Amino acid sequence: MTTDPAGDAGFRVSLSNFDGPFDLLLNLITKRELDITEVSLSAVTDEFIGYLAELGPEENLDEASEFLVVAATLLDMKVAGLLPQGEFVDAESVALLEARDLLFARLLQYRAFKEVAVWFSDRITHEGGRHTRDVPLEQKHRAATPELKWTLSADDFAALATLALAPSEIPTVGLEHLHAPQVSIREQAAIVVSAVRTNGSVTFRELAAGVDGPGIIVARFISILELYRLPPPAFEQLEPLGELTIRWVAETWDDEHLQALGADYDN
Amino acid sequence: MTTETSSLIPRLEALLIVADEPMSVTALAAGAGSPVKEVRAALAELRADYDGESGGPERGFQLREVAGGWRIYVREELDGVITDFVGNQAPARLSQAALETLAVIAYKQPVTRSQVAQIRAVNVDGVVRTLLGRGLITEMHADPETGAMHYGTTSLLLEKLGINSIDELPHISPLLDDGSDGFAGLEGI
Amino acid sequence: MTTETSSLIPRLEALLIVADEPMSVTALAAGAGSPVKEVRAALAELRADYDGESGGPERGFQLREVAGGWRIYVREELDGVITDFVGNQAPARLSQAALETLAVIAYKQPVTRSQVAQIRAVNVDGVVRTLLGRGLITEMHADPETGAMHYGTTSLLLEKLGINSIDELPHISPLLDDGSDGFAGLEGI
Repeated sequence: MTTDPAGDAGFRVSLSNFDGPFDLLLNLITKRELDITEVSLSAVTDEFIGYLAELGPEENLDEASEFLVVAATLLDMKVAGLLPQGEFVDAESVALLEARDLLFARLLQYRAFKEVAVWFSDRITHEGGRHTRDVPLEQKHRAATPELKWTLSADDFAALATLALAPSEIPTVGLEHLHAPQVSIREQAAIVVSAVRTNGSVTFRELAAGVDGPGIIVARFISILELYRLPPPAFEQLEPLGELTIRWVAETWDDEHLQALGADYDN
Repeated sequence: MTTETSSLIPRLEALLIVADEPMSVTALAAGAGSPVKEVRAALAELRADYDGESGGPERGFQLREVAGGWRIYVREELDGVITDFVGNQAPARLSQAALETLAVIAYKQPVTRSQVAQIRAVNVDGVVRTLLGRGLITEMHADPETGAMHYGTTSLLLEKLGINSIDELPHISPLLDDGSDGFAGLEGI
Repeated sequence: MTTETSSLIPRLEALLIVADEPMSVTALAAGAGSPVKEVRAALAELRADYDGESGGPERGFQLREVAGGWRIYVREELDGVITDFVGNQAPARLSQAALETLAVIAYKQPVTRSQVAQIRAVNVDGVVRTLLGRGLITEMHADPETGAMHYGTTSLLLEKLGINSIDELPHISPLLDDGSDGFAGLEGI
């Protein structure tokens, strides 16, 4: 709607110590006029989710991309919140503090790069309009270039061509080392499906109870996200970051669905 | 010394007039057969001369130091004359996503694709491929442990930005320079 | 008249500095937006200026009227500087990148720079310029729609490879010969 992604028409927050556009909040934090530790993350999160709910599907992409960072960070935090935090009473507030830092750090960082990208664009456009002296060498000077040493036979040349024309892939990052004990999303999904079908309704807390290792909890969470893409379960979450309840509402279900689950994660 | 310089400057002008890319001071020194220090001084003198600061007229061209080298450009105020005459083939514009990714790589280099993706919260593979194809970034080295490729910017980018080195990028707050560190920099407040 | 001329000269210099072939007086007059007569006078003035006849230094370049047009050239006495420089600069053998690009052009011709860049996944502008300079490739025709230049190989390459025509290049595996076509040939299966 507006070219200013988080301007007056954009995302606003109302906190005990601040009321105004989110962008201004970030500005104050950058300029250190507001202490980041005094900003309530849960209040910002609530307002953000409320704002997202109001955003129409055709909102401009620029705005959406900024909030993608918010959403990704919130999702990270949510996943982090699902992992065991230890037995300390304070663990939750420590995690909250870290999460708040992370959210604002990422947002400020993203915004800084977004702003500097405008500088890049302006400079490139400006320089694109400049003209340089770029004139081929005169023949008499070109003749002075040392004669080319050529050692390739036609067959060498063809071998070189074969190599050069082979589809080149950008090397991908190996993730194997990250999955020391491999957890199968499909296996975990099977467990989740059977638990939900047997009980009719299960909370995520129950699904994650008594599980050995964070990897499996994450796998079960991912398998729920995967299930969300299929018709079977219904989700219920009364408040942001609140209890997640999964109910079985599927009328048709076969194991083929299960086979397809987690296919994206197979590699 | 005066005769040295007075014959050095035309030699430099001859080299600059045939150059089709920014020429480093060392290349010019080799070509002109003069010490680097003298060449550097002569280039500064020549730049001032073309700018009309040595008593002569301001020329229709100027000498600029760009991307670590020296090159003759049409004087900025006269770019319009050339554009009107030859027409301007508008360079293919970079998308917003490509510009943002380029900015992240410029400030964070050497940096891996997944590090860039984390900052932008989206997959950047396609954009990185575009930037590689445009010659604006290059592969620097693979991480010895993970094999992840690290990317950095090229001198072509400096040329496109019209700056001499990556140090001339606008300053961004050190606070913002690494989200993964959280707000370590604020601890002292 | 004096102010007219003083702003006309820089405009002419701007036009001449980017021209890669001699420019006729009428073309220069059109580009500078001044009458032919004034342009002719200004060109003579400029030539004298570059030759050091107007109180300024003799430049390393000169303005010459050649083949019915005006062009900036390296001053004749300094040709030796350029010849030595070019002779020492250009590597006597092609880099691996240049050879691979040449191979792509040989098998894909006529092909545009951006098509080659896409296949090689890197910017090839500099390499294409080298190959053109070496006379191993040549401009064939511009795309009527996009204006993109198509390149092909020359008889010099055939000579280097010891073959008579491009058809004598050894056949390379068709599966590998075009990633961009995907597996069009398999569609019928």
